[in-house]
Amino acid sequence: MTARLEDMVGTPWRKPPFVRSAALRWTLIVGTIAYLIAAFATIEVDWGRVYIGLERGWQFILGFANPDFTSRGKDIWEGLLESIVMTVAASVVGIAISIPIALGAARNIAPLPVYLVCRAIIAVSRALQEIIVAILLVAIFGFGPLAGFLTLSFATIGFLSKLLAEDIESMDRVQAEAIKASGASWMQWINYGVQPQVMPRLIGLSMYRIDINFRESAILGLVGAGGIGATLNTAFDRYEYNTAAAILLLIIGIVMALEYLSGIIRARVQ
Amino acid sequence: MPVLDKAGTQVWHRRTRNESLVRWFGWLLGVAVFVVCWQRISDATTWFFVWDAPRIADDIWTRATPPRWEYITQLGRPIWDTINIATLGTIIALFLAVPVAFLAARNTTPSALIIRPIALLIIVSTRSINSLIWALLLIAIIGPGVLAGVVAIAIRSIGFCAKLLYEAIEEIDIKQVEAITATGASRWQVMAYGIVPQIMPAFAGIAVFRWDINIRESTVLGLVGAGGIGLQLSSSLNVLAWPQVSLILLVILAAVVISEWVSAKVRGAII
Amino acid sequence: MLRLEKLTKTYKTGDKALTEIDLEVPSGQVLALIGPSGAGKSTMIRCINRLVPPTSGAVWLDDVNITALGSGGLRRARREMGMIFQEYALVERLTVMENVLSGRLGFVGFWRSFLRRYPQSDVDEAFRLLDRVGLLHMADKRADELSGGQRQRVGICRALIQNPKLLLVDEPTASLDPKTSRQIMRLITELCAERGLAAIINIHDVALAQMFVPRVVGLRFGEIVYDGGPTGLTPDKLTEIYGEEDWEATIEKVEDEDAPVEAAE
Amino acid sequence: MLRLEKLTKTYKTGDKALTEIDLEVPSGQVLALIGPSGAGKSTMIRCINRLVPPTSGAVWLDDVNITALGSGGLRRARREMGMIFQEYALVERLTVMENVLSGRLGFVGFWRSFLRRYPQSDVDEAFRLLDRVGLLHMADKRADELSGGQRQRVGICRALIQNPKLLLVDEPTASLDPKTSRQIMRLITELCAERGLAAIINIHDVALAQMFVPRVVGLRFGEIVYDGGPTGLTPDKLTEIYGEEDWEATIEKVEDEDAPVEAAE
Amino acid sequence: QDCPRGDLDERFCDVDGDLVADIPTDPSELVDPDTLIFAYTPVEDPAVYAEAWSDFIDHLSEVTGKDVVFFPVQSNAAQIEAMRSGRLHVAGFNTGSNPLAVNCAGFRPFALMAATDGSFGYEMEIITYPGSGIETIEDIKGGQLAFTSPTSNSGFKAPSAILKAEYGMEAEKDFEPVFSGKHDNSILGVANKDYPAAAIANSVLHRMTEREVVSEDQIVSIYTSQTFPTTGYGTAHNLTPELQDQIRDAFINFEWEGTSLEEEFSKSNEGQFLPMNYKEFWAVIRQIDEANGVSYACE
Ligand SMILES: Nc1ncnc2c1ncn2[C@@H]1O[C@H](COP(=O)(O)OP(=O)(O)OP(=O)(O)O)[C@@H](O)[C@H]1O
Ligand SMILES: Nc1ncnc2c1ncn2[C@@H]1O[C@H](COP(=O)(O)OP(=O)(O)OP(=O)(O)O)[C@@H](O)[C@H]1O
Ligand SMILES: [Mg+2]
Ligand SMILES: [Mg+2]
Repeated sequence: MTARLEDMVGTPWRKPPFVRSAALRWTLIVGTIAYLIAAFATIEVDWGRVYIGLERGWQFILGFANPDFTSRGKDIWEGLLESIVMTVAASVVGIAISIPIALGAARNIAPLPVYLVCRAIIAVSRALQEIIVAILLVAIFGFGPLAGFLTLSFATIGFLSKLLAEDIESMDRVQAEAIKASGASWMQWINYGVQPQVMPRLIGLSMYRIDINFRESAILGLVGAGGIGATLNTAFDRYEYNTAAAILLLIIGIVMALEYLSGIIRARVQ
Repeated sequence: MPVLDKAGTQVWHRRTRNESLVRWFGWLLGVAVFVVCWQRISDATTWFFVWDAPRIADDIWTRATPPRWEYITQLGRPIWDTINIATLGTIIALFLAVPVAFLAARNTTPSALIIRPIALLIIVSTRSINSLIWALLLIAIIGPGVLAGVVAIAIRSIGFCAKLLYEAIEEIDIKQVEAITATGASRWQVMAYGIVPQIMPAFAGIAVFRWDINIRESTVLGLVGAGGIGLQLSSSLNVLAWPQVSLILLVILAAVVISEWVSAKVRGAII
Repeated sequence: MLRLEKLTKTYKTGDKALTEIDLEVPSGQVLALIGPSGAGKSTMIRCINRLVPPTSGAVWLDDVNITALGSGGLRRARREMGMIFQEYALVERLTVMENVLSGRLGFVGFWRSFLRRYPQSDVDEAFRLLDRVGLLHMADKRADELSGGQRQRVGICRALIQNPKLLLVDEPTASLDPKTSRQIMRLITELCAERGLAAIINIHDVALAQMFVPRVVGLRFGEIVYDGGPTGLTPDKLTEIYGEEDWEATIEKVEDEDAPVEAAE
Repeated sequence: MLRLEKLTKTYKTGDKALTEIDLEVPSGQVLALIGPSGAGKSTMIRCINRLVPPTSGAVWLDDVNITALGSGGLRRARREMGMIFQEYALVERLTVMENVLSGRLGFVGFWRSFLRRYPQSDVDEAFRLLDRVGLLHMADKRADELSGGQRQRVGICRALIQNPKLLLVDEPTASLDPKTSRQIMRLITELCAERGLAAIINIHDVALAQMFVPRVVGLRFGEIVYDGGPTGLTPDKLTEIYGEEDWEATIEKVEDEDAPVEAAE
Repeated sequence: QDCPRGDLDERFCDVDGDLVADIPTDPSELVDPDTLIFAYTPVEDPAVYAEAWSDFIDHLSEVTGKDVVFFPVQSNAAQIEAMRSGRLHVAGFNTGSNPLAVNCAGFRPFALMAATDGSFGYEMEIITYPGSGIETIEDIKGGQLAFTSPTSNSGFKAPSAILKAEYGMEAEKDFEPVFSGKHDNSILGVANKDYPAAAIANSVLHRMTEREVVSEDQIVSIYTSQTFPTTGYGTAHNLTPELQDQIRDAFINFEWEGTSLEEEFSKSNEGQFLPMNYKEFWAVIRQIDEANGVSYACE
C-alpha cells in the first residue's frame, strides 16, 4: 500500500460506492428508475372512483366504531367456529405428518433417497399457494371444510418440515453421537439424542403455524373451502360494512390472543 | 421430587405423580378437542364426494392436460401486473414500515407509554389480516384493479416488515450508538450514523424476503378482482377451461420458483 | 482384550488420519493416548466403536471383530464400550438422571426407554454411581444447569452404567480448569481400578497423563511413535511426538495439592 | 479545567455507583482511573459527558456546568470531550473514514453528514490523523475488516478529530493482547502530550497505568480511595483499592520491549 | 354408441327427440344413490337459500326415502360441472345455464316455478342509478356494463343479443363488459354506484327490494325485455326412472303453504312448481344463444 499523506491531503473524499463497477452501477440505477416509471405508468387508476371510495372508506372506519355482530350473528358464529375447527384439526394432522418428513429431510439423519423424497414433498408444498391448493381440492372434494382442512394440513407440512429439518441439521452432533455410542437403537437415538435438542423449536414453530393456519382459514372461504371467509366475502359483496368490521375485529382479536398465547408457551419452553 | 423413597429402595420416575396426571389429562383433553373438531368437519363433509374424489381428480387431470400453450400470449400483461403489485407493494410497505419500526422498538421509541402501543397495534392489525382480505376491503373502497392489489399488498406487508425490523433495531449494538452520541451528534445524526448502518443488512434481507412472499400472494389477488394473473385464473375457472387453468398454474409456479431463486441470490449478495 | 490390527482410516476429504495401527490393550489396563492436534487420537477412539467407520483393518474386542458386525451386533458391541467425551456431550435438555440412564439404552426396549420405565436395578445402579461421583443430590437437575466438572462426572456415570469392559475417553479434561481436570482424571482412573476396566484415554496434557497412567502411547501423523511407561517420555521422545519445543515446563510434575472429589460441593 | 463536585450516581436498580465524588483535572493532565470491577469507573466517565445522567452533583468543564445543560448545550459540550471505548464502538458497517469523520458530527449539519459532504478541512484532518496512527491506507476499508488494535486506533482518531479539550477513555486495552495494549496506551499518552490534552483513562491493568501515567486515582465502591503518583501505589494501597490479594506479580514492572507503533503494519 | 342426439354431448342419446338426454336403457348405467345432492342456481347469498330450501329438502327426503343434501354452489359453471361428473342429482339451473346443462351434463328439466295463478317468467332489465347520466341504452356506449356471468341468460346472453340486434352495440367494442358473478352483486353494485349500468333479472331485483336490501329510488330501469322462463328444475339423466318419477312428484305435489320456500319465493310472487318441457319453454333462449353464436359443445 502506497498511500501517501501529501497526495491525499487537499483531495476530496467520497464514500466508496456500494457497487464498484461504474457501468454496472449506472445500469442498475437507470434500470430501476425505468422499471419504476413503467410500473407506475401501467397502473390504471380511476381517480374519480378513488375519490368516491374515500367516503366509503370513511364509512368502513365508522363500521369499526360500530361493528354489527348480530344481524349475521349465526353465520359469523358458525363460520368462525368452522375456521377454528379447521385450524385445530389441520394443525394437529399437519404437525404430526411434518415430524417424520422433517426427520427424512435432515441430511444428517436420513439416507440420500429418503432425503430427496422428503425435500421434494416440502418443495411442492411450499411452491403452491394455499388458495390455489384450496381451489384444486374444492374441485376434487367438493365445497366445505374438508377441502380447507386438507389445504392447511398440506401447507403446514411444507412450512414446519423445512424449518424443523433445518434445526435438526444444525443440532449438536456430539450429543446425538454420545447416545449412539451407548448402543441405542435408531428410535432410541431419535428419542434421546435428537428430540430433546429440537423440542423447543418444534413447539415454537408449531405455535407459529397454528397462528398462520388460523389467518389462512379466514380466507379459504373465498374459494369455498369453509370457514369465516365466505361470510366475510358476502358481507363485502353486500356492502355490509358493519358486519365486515365485526368479522375483522374478531379475526384480529383471535390472532392477537393466539400470538400472546404462543409467546407465553415459547417463553416457557425456552 | 420424582425420586421417591419406597420401602428403602429409591424409585425414580421422570415426573411426580401429579405432573404425570396433569400431563395425561392434558393429552386427553387435546385428543378430545381434536376428535370434536374432526367430527364437525366430518359432519360438514359430503363423504360421497370424497369417495368419488379419485375419479374426479383423474377427470380433471385428463381435461387439464395438455395445457393450452397458445393462451400464454394473453398472460403477458397479467404477469407484468402481478410483478408490479408485488414489487410496488413491497416498496411502499418498506417506506411505511421504517417509521413504524422505529416507533415500536423499545430503544428508539419516543414514548414507550403512548406511541409504542400504537405502533404495535398497527403492526398486529395489518399482519393478522390476510392480503386477500385487504384486497376485498380495498376493492370495496377504491374499486377493482391493480391499484387495490398494490395497496393491499403494501398494507399487509407493513406489519410483517415493521415487526422484523423493530426486532433488528432492538438488537443493535448500543455501544456504537453511544459512541456517536458522545461526539455531540444530533438525534437524527445518531440515527443516520449509529443505527441505520447497523440495521441495513436486516433491512435488505427483510425486503427481499417479503418481496418473495408477495410474489406468491399477488398471484392470487386477482381471484377477488385486485388485478394480476389471478384474474385470468378465476375467469378460466368460471368457464371450466381446465387447459387454461393448468397453463396459468404452471406460469404461477414458474414465477414463484424464479422469485425464490432471485431472492436467494440477492440475499447471498447482501450478506 | 482389545486388539487393533492394521487399523487405517482415510477421510473422504483425503485426510489420512490413521495408518495401519496395531495396538493391544489387555484387560484392566488404563492407557493414555497422546499426540499433537490432528494426530488421529479422536479418530482412533471413534474407529474402535465405529462412530467413524474404519477404512481398513480390524478391531477385535475379545473375540468379536467389530469392523465386521451388522447393525444389531454393533449395538451389542457398543454396549461393551463406554465412551466419555471432551465436551461432555450430555443431552442438555434432559435431566442428569435421564442422561445417566441413557447409558442403558442398549439394554432396554424402545417403549421402556420412551416412557422412562427403566428396570429398578438400572435405577439403583444409577443412584449408586451418582452417589459415587458426588452428584446424587443433582439427579433431577437439567444437564445444562451443571458446571463443567459436574457434567463430566455425569458423563462418566453414563459410560459406567453400561457396565462396559472398556472405556473410551476422548480428552476428558480439555474443557476443564486444571484443578477440576485432575479431579476428573483421578476419578476415572480410580473407577477403572475399582471395576477392573480397561481404558483408552485421549489426552493433550502430558503431565496429567504421566501422573495417572501406567502406559502411554504417542501418536504422530496417524502412526504410533511411542509406547511405554510414563517415565520413558524424555524431552527427546516428546520432541519426536510433538515436534520441536521447550519441554522442561511441560513435563515438570504438577503438584498434587487438591483433595479428592467431595461427595457434595 | 474539569471539576467534579459531589458527583453521585444511583442506578434505577438501586446500585450506588458513585458517591459524592470530588475531583479536579487541570488542563493537559493525563490521569488513570483504577479500581476493581464495579467500582464505578465507567459510570464516572459516562457521567462526565452525560451518556449517563448523574443523580446529583455537578460536572464543570471550564466554566460550563454540564449537568445543567439543555440538549443543544449538551451537544456543544460533548464536542469538547472525545471518548474512546473499550470495545472500540466503531460503527462496523461504515468505512474507517466515515468512522473518523463521524467525530465531526457535532460540527456539521444533518444533510451534509448524511450525504458525506464534509468540509475539506475536516477531510484533511482525518487523513492527517489516520496517517499519524498508521492507517492511512485503510481509509476505505470497512471497520469490521480491521484487527482489534487497528480498530482502537480508528477510535482514537474519531475522538481526536473532535478537537476536544478532554479525552474520556474507558478501558482502551481490555480487549487487546498485552503488546498491542502497550502500543495503544503509548499512542494515547503521546497524542495527549502533542496536543496538550487532558485525559481520564479508565484502566484495569495497574502495571500499564503505572507505566504511562503521572497521576492515578483509585476508586472503590464509588469512592476515591487513592489519588497520587504511580509510585505511591504500594501493595497496601492496592489492597485498600482492590481487596486482599497477592500484589507482587501485578506491580512488577512490565518489561518494555516493544517498538513504538509503526506507521504501516 | 350410435344414436340420434342432436346437440347433446356424445355420451347422451335423444331417441325420442325431446332435445333432452334419454334415461339410459342399459341398467348398469343407472344410479340409485343413497344420498341425493340438490343444488340451486347461485343467484344470491347462499346462506339465504340454504335456509329457504330447507322445508322442501325435508319433503324431498320424505318422498324418496333418501338423505338429501343442499349443495351450495358458487358458480353456474361449477354447478354444470358437478352434474356432469355425477355429483349432482337434482338441480335448479338458471334460465341461461339450462341449455348447457341439458346438452353437456344430461340435465332433464321438468318443472319451473310459477305464480299461483299459473303465470311465470321474468324479464331482463338494464338498470342504472339516478344521476348516472345514462338515460337511454345508447348512453352506455363508451362506459361499463355489468353482467353476471357468461352462462346467465338475463345476466349476459339476452342483453348481449338484444344490444347487438336492436342497438348494434357489441361488448369490448362499444362498451366495457365486467362480470360481477351474481345478480345481487350487479344490483348492489349499481345501487352503490360501482357500476354505471347492469343487466339483471328483475325477479331478483323484486326480491331484493322486497327484502329491503336496496330501495327503489336507488335504481332506474332503462330497458325491459320480453318474458323469459325462470329457473328450470330437473334431475340428472342417469337416475333410475322410478327415482326420477319420485323426484318429479315431490316437486309437482309440494305443499307450499307455510313453508320456508313460500316465505322466500312469494317475494317474487311465486307459489307452485309447474310442469314444463324444455323443447317448447326454452325455444326463445335457444334462439338468443343462436344469435350470440353460442355452441353447446362441452369445452
Ligand atoms: N470428519 C472428518 N472429515 C475429514 N477429516 C477429518 C475428520 N475428522 C478428522 N479429520 C482429519 O483427520 C486427522 C486426525 O484428526 P483427529 O480429530 O483424529 O485428531 P486428534 O489427534 O484427535 O486431534 P485433536 O487433539 O485436535 O482432537 C486430522 O487431519 C483431521 O483434519
Ligand atoms: N446500566 C446500569 N444499570 C444498573 N446498574 C448499573 C448499570 N451500569 C452499571 N451499574 C452498576 O453500577 C456499578 C458501577 O459499575 P461500573 O460499570 O461503573 O463499574 P466499573 O468500575 O467500570 O467496572 P468494570 O471494570 O467491570 O467496567 C456496578 O455495581 C454496576 O453493577
Ligand atoms: Mg481429538
Ligand atoms: Mg467499566
